[in-house]
Amino acid sequence: MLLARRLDERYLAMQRQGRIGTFPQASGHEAISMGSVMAINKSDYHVPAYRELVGFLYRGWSIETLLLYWMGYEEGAQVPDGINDLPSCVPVASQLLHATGIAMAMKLKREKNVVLTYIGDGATSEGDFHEALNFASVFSAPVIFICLNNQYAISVPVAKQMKSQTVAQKAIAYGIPGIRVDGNDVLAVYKATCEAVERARNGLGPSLIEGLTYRITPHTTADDPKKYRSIEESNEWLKREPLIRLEKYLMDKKILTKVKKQEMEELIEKKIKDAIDQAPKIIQERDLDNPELMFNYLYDEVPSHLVKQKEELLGYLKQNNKELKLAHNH
Amino acid sequence: MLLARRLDERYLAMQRQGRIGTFPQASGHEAISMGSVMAINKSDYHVPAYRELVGFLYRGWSIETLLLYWMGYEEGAQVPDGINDLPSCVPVASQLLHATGIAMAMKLKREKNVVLTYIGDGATSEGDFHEALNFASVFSAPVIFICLNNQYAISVPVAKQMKSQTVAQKAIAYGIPGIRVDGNDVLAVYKATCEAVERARNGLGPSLIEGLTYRITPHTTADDPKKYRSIEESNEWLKREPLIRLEKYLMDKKILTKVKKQEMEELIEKKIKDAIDQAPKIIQERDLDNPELMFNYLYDEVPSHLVKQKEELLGYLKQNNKELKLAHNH
Amino acid sequence: MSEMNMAKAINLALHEAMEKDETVIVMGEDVGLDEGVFRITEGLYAKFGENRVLDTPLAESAIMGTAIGMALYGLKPVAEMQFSGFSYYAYHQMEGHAARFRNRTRGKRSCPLVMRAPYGGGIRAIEHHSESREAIYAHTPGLKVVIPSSPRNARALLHSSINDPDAVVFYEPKASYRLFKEEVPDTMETFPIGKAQVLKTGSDITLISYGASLKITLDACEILEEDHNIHCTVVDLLTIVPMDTQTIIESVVKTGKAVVIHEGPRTCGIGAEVVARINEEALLYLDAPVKRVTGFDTPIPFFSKEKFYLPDTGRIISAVKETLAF
Amino acid sequence: MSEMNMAKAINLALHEAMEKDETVIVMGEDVGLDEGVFRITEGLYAKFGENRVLDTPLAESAIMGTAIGMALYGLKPVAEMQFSGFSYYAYHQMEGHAARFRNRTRGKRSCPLVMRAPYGGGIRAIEHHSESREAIYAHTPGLKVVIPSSPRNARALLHSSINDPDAVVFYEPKASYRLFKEEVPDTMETFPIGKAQVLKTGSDITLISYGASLKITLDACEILEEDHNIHCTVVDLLTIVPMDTQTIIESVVKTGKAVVIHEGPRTCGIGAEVVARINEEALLYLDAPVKRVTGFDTPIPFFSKEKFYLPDTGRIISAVKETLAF
Ligand SMILES: Cc1ncc(C[n+]2csc(CCOP(=O)(O)OP(=O)(O)O)c2C)c(N)n1
Ligand SMILES: Cc1ncc(C[n+]2csc(CCOP(=O)(O)OP(=O)(O)O)c2C)c(N)n1
Ligand SMILES: [Mg+2]
Ligand SMILES: [Mg+2]
Repeated sequence: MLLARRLDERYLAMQRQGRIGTFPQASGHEAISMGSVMAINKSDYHVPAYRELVGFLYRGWSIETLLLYWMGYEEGAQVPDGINDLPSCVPVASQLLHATGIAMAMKLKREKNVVLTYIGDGATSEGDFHEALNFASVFSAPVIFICLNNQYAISVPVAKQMKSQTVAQKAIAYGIPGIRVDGNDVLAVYKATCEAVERARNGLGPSLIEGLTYRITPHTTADDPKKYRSIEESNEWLKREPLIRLEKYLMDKKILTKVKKQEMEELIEKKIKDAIDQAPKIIQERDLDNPELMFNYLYDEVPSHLVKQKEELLGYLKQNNKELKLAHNH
Repeated sequence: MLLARRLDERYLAMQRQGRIGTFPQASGHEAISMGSVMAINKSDYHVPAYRELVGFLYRGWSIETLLLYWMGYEEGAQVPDGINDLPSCVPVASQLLHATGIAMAMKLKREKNVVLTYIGDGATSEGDFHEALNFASVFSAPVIFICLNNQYAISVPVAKQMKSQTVAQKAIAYGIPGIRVDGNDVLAVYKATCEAVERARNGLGPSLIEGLTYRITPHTTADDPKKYRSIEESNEWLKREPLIRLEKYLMDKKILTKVKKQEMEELIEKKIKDAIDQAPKIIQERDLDNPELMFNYLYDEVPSHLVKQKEELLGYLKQNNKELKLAHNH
Repeated sequence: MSEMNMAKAINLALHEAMEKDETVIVMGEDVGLDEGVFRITEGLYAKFGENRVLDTPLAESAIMGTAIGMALYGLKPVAEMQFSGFSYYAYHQMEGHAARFRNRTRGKRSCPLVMRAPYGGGIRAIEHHSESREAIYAHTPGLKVVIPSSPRNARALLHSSINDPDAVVFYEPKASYRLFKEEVPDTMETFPIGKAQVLKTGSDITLISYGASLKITLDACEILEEDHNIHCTVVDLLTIVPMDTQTIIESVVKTGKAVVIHEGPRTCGIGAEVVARINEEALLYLDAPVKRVTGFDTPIPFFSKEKFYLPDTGRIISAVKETLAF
Repeated sequence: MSEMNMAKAINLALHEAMEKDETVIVMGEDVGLDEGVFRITEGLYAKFGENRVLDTPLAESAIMGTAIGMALYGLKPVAEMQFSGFSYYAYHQMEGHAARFRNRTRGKRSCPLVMRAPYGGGIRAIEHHSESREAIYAHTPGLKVVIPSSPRNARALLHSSINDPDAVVFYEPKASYRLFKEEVPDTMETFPIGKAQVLKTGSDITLISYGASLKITLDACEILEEDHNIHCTVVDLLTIVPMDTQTIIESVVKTGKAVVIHEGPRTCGIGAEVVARINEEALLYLDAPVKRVTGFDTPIPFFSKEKFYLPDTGRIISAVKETLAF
């Protein structure tokens, strides 16, 4: 969680320097992500939305790979071998259907695995949310829907997003369990998810878990929350943010000490720094700037029209070597 | 209701003779349609799905116009002047959003009107159902959603369509009232709708009403229900169908007599016969077979490319007068 | 060899594919107990049971979205859209995911699935049941689009589509389901995706078509030969994406004239693409503009007037004669 | 007259339209308090309030579906899709209803609405935020498709689109929002929908483009003139449907050569349609094949490589030179 937080902070600095693109900040959401992802096994499936930085790290994605994503390389979505994940999903709520389909497939294959998937509060308004929960319930698919209710969809507060008091109660529409937990309490999330995972593994079907939290940052680096919410509100929630809380708990329990924390911070600092140094090297070594890559992975085999278009582009780039600068700077 | 029943029966005969196309039978659904549509005024809006034959007749559509629809003419969807209706909607659930939009517009215009709209049990699975109920609730739109739960979506029974015990409980997901009524009891439907209309008119927002009934006929004239449900089940429900029930009630109360019913039947018979005789004449008089019509109404003004395409077709038809037969019979 | 219609041939392919490969799953609205509104899935539910033949709730986006999930997890879903006119409810899933997963993950995830959909007019159906908008899928990079025209190629191409490692949109010309029969070999066969077929060779003009229009094109070709002594080459595209440009060009180079025929709207339709490719690769061989005999740029009308909308032999003959007289 | 960029010009048009006509309603995700993720709706919420500037829940089908309802009931909704890449969630509403109500009801109901959507690449955005799929809407009979290229025409065409009695898809080249400024007249003006503009006249070749590619086309044109003494006519389509074929043909007849330039994928794209129309009406005037400088038939890549995908001056110049050398 601390790694994720520090990485998120570093992303921000890099974005400001123009080294990565606009990205959705994950800070403040660590407890939901962590508490839930800890409840599944390696052989289970993890289908994130786009704020599950903690989840990615926990599941074993390298920081280098994650960096590539925000640097604008498909290779950042190239799921590492052996990891049962999908990459970030941008069109909101659409991933819930993939998660449900994977869970249906697990059931059809008579496996005991489950799927964990994520959605924001705003995205619950999409038809795909409804269709996914309905399919999952009808087919008793082993999938757990985690709603990261951070109270805003960009600028739109939950009260303008839905008339229901909670997201959890939407589960009633599908005859499945729905529960709201404190999304800043990693242990509460963990407990709720474990129960849902248990249910799913035992063939009792899907569950919906709403983790109530707050987006303590802007939506993305392109967003200005001052336009639509008060500093007071944000400050109030900042006090309850999950890292402070967990730290306090762990220190109280003497599991964590100041020294240990300092060590962790240093380790993390180094890890992030190494990865950031590493990323450009990977790009070079693996020749990731090669425009050919655009054509090579769309289909299993490159079809004739794409072969032609690739040749057209490569031919042009070769012939116009001198003009290349111009071409790239428009 | 009786008119609708007889007309539906006549449709069937005509379909068998090839005089109209495949159509969804309305028989058995009269109580829901009638009980609800009676609860709104002329200035309110009526947004049907495709089984609201009663509703169309009640709202003042002529039988001739309705016939044109099933005979394959857009003029059958040409809403008569002065009637605040939309025509039948084929892509399921999509109409709920139009109804919600109309209701939102009424509210924005500070009118006191309401919208009544219909949906089947199967269509509740579509994302548009969810999005419509959510929008309606968030904007407190004066719209009443009537779910005609006839227990089947073509061959799929409600139990395979949803895990929730009722459609009505789906209202909880939107923080709005949801109620299930006996959909074969026209008075029960009327009462429930009146209450919902009252709420909507007073600015209290949308409601969802589930009318439980049974599709006593095939889905459409192309369907064979023997493949997916038992005769016993159908027979059981046939006994509860709304017309017998209403007739019994009215006879008991001495509002209806055998003689009066006979008179009604004769009147209806004549009315339907006249309309059927009239329809082909309307087609001829209004020149509804003219292929030009295909191009004239797509946009307010016919754009140049359609002018060209129209000329292309008309020119071809003229030049090839002799070949026309061939052309039309492929 | 046995004779059968296209509905039967597609049904046969599904039976064969499900027998051969137990990861093949059939899903959609009413495909199970009811055996499909066109009876294309006849016998499957009885034979393979509800675990492999899924009657789904009524939700197209969910059908394709969960099919994507299943494909990602190693199954081979063959998902039916009851009518192509309702497939748009699922378009964002097809465009955003089925078409992209392989590229997005640089080959680590893929969506080998088939979206089957009856398309086209000519059966006196109500609104939205007669669409022919394959161009939307053709304009969606990452999908393959296959459209058979006969029982034999329908069965063979469905096998190829199911075997294909990528997402295939398989449009079935519903008007042809029971229109005619054809000999179909006893043993399973596949036809290569991306390969057109030259069905007739004539030196006067090249007719390029596919799907339901192909039969009408062949009928027109026969009339042209018998009544007008005009000899046509007929190219059946079979695959729309990737399109077999080479076969088209080779023929046009020989005949110097061409007409392209399809049901869908004209603007940005498949015909436009065919013309653009002929322009790019065989312009100097052209003696006359390539005419497009297509649906018009209106929705297909309610059925009383669909005969005017759909290409017919008369319009094809007329276009051929005009092209030759140019 | 005052100078402004396209973002400001579109914002101005919205202010003007809402002031002039109180049935005009602006709606979409984050268009209210937040003033839009691109700040296009700046000041509207403050001025016109929440009854005319609707922050909607996050659901594209509902946004367009309720906009259709509002339009049916006499309002003029201007609905924003936050990015065109998410507009597909609403495609079935646009195709099935916005495009059809007038025809379906033989003129008794209609959908005068505008679907605004920022489209196109070049802003280093993440996946799905850089799409250019206007051809999908162009292939949807019943819609009009308008794509401005400059501040002045953006404002004028948005007014025309809002005044239009039919459903208009208004695609805004987001890379151009703040790219350059232009003089915009003080009084409201409209440009006719369906009319292209000839921006430059040169006798060597006709360049046909629109949207974000138009500026790049003009840049290429300048380089061609200065460095290569090649003189181009530049046609800005402005409206994609209905397309101003006449202006295209008149120019091609004069120059005998043409290149068409756009960002979207090539197959069944707008370029294909332009080529097909040139083929139909000006084949004999053509000295060389009409080249298509377009996006490739892949999704636009993640942003590190979008520069290779988007047409640039180099590719245009190269295509022009090849065409002239043909
Ligand atoms: C289908 C779709 N529409 C619009 C967007 C643009 N968008 C990205 S994030 C977002 C808000 C999402 O809010 P929420 O679901 O609450 O998730 P959060 O970002 O708060 O975690 C929007 C509108 C999108 N990504 N996908
Ligand atoms: C979006 C869409 N998908 C599929 C269909 C085909 N279809 C027509 S009616 C129907 C079943 C509808 O069932 P239900 O909603 O229960 O209504 P009912 O016909 O029973 O009144 C289906 C699948 C359609 N019209 N629209
Ligand atoms: Mg949120
Ligand atoms: Mg039903």
